[in-house]
Amino acid sequence: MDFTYDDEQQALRDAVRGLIGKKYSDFETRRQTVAADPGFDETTWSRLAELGALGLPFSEDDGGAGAGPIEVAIVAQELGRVIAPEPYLTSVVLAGGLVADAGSDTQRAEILGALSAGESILAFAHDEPGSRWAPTASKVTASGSGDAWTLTGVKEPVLAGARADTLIVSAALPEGGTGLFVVDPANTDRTGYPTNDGGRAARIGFNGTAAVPLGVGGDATSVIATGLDRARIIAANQAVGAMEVSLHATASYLTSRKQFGVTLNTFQALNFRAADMYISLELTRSIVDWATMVLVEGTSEEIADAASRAALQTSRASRHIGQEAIQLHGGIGMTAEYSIGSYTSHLTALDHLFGDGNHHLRVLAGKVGDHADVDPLG
Amino acid sequence: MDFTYDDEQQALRDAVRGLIGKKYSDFETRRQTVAADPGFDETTWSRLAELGALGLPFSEDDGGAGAGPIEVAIVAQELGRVIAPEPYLTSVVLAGGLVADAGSDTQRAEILGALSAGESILAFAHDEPGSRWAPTASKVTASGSGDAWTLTGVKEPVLAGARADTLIVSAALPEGGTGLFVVDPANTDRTGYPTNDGGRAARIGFNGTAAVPLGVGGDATSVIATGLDRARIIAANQAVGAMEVSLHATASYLTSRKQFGVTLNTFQALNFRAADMYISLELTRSIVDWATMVLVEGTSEEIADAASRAALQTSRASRHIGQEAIQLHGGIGMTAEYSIGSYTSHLTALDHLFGDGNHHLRVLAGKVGDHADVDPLG
Amino acid sequence: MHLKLSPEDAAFREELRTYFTTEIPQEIRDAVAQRRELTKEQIVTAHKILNKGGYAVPHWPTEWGGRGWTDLQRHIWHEELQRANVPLPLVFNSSMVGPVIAAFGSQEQKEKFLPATANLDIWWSQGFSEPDAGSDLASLRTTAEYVEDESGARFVVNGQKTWTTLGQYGDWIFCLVRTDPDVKKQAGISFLLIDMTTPGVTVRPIELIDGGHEVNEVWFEDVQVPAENLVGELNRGWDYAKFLLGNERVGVAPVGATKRVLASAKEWAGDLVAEDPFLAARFVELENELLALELTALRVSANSADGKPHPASSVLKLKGTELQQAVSELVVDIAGPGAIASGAGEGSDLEHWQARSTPAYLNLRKASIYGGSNEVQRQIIARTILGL
Amino acid sequence: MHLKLSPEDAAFREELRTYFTTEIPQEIRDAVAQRRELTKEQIVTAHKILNKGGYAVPHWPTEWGGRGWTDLQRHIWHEELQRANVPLPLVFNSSMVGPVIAAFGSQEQKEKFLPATANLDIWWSQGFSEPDAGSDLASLRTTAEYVEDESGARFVVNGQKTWTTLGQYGDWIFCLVRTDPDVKKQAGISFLLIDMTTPGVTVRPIELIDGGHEVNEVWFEDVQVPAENLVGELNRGWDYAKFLLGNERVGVAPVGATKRVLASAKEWAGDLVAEDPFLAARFVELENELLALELTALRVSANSADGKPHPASSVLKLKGTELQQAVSELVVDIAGPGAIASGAGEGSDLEHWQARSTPAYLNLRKASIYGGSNEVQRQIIARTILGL
Repeated sequence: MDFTYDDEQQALRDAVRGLIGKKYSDFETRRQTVAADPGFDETTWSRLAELGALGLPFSEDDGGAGAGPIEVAIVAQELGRVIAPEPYLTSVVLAGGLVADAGSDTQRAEILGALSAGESILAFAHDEPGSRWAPTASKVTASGSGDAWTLTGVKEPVLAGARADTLIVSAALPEGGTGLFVVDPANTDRTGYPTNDGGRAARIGFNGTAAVPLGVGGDATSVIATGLDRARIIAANQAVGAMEVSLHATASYLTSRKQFGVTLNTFQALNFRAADMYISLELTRSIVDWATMVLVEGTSEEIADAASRAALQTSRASRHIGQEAIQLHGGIGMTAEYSIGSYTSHLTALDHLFGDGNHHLRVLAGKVGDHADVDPLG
Repeated sequence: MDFTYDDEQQALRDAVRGLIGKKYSDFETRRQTVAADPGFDETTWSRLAELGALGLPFSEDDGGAGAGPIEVAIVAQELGRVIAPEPYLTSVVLAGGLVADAGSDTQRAEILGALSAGESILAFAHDEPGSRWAPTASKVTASGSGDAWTLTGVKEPVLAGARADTLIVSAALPEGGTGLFVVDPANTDRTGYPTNDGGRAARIGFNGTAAVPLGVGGDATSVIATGLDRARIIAANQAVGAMEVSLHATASYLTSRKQFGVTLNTFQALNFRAADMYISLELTRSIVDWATMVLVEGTSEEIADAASRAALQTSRASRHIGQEAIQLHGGIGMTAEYSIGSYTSHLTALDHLFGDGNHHLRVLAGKVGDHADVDPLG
Repeated sequence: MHLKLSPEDAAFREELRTYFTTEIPQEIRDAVAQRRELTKEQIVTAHKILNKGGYAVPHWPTEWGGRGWTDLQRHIWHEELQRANVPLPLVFNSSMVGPVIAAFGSQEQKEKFLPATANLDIWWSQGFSEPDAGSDLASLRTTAEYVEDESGARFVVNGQKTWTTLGQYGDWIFCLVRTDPDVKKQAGISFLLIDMTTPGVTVRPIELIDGGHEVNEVWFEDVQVPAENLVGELNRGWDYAKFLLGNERVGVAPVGATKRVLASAKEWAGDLVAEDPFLAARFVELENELLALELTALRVSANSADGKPHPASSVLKLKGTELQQAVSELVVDIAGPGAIASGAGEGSDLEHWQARSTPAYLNLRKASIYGGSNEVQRQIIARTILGL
Repeated sequence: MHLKLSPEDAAFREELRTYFTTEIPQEIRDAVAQRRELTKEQIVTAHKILNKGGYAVPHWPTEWGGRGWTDLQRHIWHEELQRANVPLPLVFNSSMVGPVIAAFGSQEQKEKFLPATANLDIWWSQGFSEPDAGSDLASLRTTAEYVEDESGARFVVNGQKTWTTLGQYGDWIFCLVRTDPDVKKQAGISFLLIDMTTPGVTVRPIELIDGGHEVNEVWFEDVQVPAENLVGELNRGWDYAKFLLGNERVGVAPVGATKRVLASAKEWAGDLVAEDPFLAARFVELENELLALELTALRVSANSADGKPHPASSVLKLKGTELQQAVSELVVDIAGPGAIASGAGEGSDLEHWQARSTPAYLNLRKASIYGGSNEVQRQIIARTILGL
């Protein structure tokens, strides 16, 4: 068992930090970027493609770089550190991951090739009004056969849905189960809007919209489940990056901000709370690193378990750290001009994308009687 | 709605404090008292009788003082303040309460008369190995009819069971339901032992032991349930007394104990934690006072609800305050010679006598959907 | 000790309930229930209706519109307002500057300002905090220099205030200003009333993390303020501020409003409450803590006979804001995936409360910072009550 | 980054697992599993068996019985001991005085003490804390006066130590003593080895709140200690103590033992886990936090190449003791009404673990106080790691 990055991984981290960290080193740049559609910087997206970051998880045959979850996690952590608004998690990790897992040779080459090259934004239209992070669809239904299908119903919220060039859509199949389809968004009714953290989401209406099955078609519930688990683990990595910077910004503020004639770190109660934030962060980093390794080597069942465990811990920690970061900053932490509140906002969004702590607590409670203990060393 | 004591109630409080508070003003007295059987001071018990405190909840016809829950709660708070080991809660409130509610005229006059006069210790043998605070019995069974019954099985732990002169025993009835019986403990197999907080409990074996039904006999489950609810609310009052003194002892220690050349109240983090203890205490006092008033005026359903609410809050607060009191004292808080750890020990016992916080959380969660909100003003 | 309301208090409550639910326009109460941002007009309308009924400033001296209620009645009034989704009377007018003028102002100031303040004909803003004076309010730097010449006696004000809530609507602003720089910092502060239309006053909105603009910076550049706008004595402003902040904390626990949101949350959650025991448990815990808090508010108000804030009012502020925040967090979780959709508009298939859930949660992070942070409250409890 | 143990480490673990479960007597391991108090004989027996296998002091210099393991191997060793319910090697010997003598002692001291210390032929006690020197250890007052006369060079020790765990079994005690009262308090402290049979040494047990007597006061009245029992240099004792405390904190998180108790608790709870979702949730939360803690211990041990304690070891100590306490609290709740029956003896119908639950819970309140209180750990994190 080894938690250290090898040289190539370190080089990747440095390269991504050089690009993204530099781009958003001034928080005002991020603020201006999210203020205007599409909510991220297309140039930066292209540079990420040039760096090979967009194709990391995909095989070289599909136009990717043939790396794996560790490398993807590195990118996610770096994005989290500057809360970069580029839709990496949704487009590359979630939607791209589904195509990699279930797409036909042609679909993979076409869709993932364009995605890796930065030429196409992909989105996964899955959440439905009233749904709660299940791997199934019910309000969007599919009808048809062979390669000729149509979809009807509403997906909302769909991250990056308004900007997406291609949609992967989940839909209830006539015979039961949930299928995955490739849809040209031009044929849908799309309304985009900002999310709380400056991202973008959309309502997408399907009204007999033409759709092509992803891969061989049929029930893809387990593919979606694993795709969501993967996204959970990578989202947790992104949260770790954001929490790390939140903590350091808070510690730095405590040593510089004066009240009552002294810097805030004169007040032991505040220092102790910062120490508790550090504890939350370290524990989370450990479990998220571990879950990322499980993503490399584990079965889908092990991945599901690790995803829930990482998500539970990350949910608890991101609330703790996000709330305390604002509180310890005081009034300035409430303002949009200053960065810290936006970190909390982003952590709140990440927490609710694929199931919050309570959701994963339920999942884990359902099977807690099945084992005597949890042993990460097997 | 009024939270203040009237003059008579204040006088009662002063009188009990004068007796019990004085008796145990030196913690060493309490320590020596609980070290030897029967684990409390018989003389103090007699004085409580002389004061009228033992007969407070019972009607004057039954030899009592005809007062009510407010007065009983006042006594319990005072006992809690010095963690007095006298078996008031178990003998007067719990066992006596059942006799008052369900006993025949003769039984009430005899049993409650002797109890009020301090001549007889009463115990309620109800818990069974494996039981969890239900108002029913299963491992002790009753057989017989009319006034001629026998009991078989084991009750454990029975508070004050080894010292008791008369037992009230719950037992599963042949036709279903749980009955209450009066038993002479001489006919049982009793083994007494100390509880963690210096109290006394016993294993009591019944082996075809003669028993007389309490009152008209038959299923007494609802009588037991209300009896337990009453005991919960009074136990919470006792806990409030203990928590109040724990907090003040802790605050006082912080202002006197020196470390690093200064008193501990120089350390803001410790002061803030004491402030959080105060918040817990104040919130608990409010809900416990309220529950005590519900005990006076409410239906059995309202009493059950108030008992669970008071018990839930008290459980949370007594853990918080009990744990922090030791932690803020440091090493000395771990020693039996110093009082604070015994307060925590007693709070832990009170928390587990009639259902801990988790138990009451379950009860309340089962009916949370039945109301829009909780309105104490009706 | 007894549980029930007296018949008089029960009748009093009924009277309030009827007035609030029949006199205040439904659309305003709906907006509150749906956690929408209120317009200035809605706030003013509700306030004026309350004032008409004698419900805007009942705690003022009777001479100026007060009602001489008992503490319990004031508690009932405060809870019933929230229960009926009525916007509270504008706090800057009714709980802050009004009581200060009534207690310390000159007869001229009282006559000029109090009726207009009670009726929200003047919208007051608060000018206390400064960028470098947060919890340490007394270190404020905005100066008011006394000048007396041919144009009359006046103060010339220079400096910057911040966190001025709803300052964009303000007609007048009451400020703490430094009038003597040479003494201990609390000793050189005065309490000044400033017409916000005076040249040199600039209001700049601050965007908050929920996207709203409810707070502002207010700049003063050589602003000329007539000397008669000084409240009370020169350099005694700190005392008046403490009086005001004490008033502010009374009834500061937003129990009623939080209960109302929690009850709404239960509706929004629907079947989930029965399906998800952990969600049910969160409702139980929050309801129980709110019950304990409400009872504490009742117990405390019943005991503060001398009009001074009971020391336990810090408990109300601290726990009240914590619960307000916890309920807002619960709503985000109930909103599920829809919690991120803060920008969803009319065409959205998500519920409005889902879209509002995260902005409301983020906005309420302020509750434990403003108005005496929870750290300040802990300090008060530790020092004043526990002697630490 | 990779997940699995290497084949070598897996084999290493298997070897330990076999040794621990076959060589250590079952009755000793049962006593640990049932949370019974161990006798002195049981502790000594287990320690000697471990030492025979090379498992008592693997972290010492190889010259004195160390094994030159990697950090990961040491972690595995520590976890497997706890997993197999083996009493850990006596900490005073293996983690405290042994490493200090090995690092700073004279050759004579090494030869005289190290083999006997490794084999628990000498039972060491710790003499650091004093009644007025708790978290502020350096304010200790026990004095050692240097005397040289016809009977030889020696120290005369006077004073009192406290919280001496298992001091009733001690043969020797290692003490921090003040040898120079005139300098800054850390600077005048020396590290002295004292034979507890020397006249003037008195051990008095302290009763704890669980009714046990595991800690003691130790009194020194004109105790004559040969000068050769000074470790290292005069007045450098504070440095050695810091070295020792650093050692103590490594692997201080009792993850394995806590996991074992949690697994037992699940057995004890039986059907309740399935019936009570809130109980299930507590198991989930504790298992998850223990997992995070164990992974942190692995991650940290893998990164501390220079042998110094990783700054994150404060996280291990703090969170480790919190979880240990939380698990003990869970067991009390599972015990239900039986939790009060601490005095129940052989004839009781309650389970032994029920009777032990509350004493164990109360006893473990010490975990966050002793060995550097959790407040001290927070201070270390804030200062050393966060620069506050």
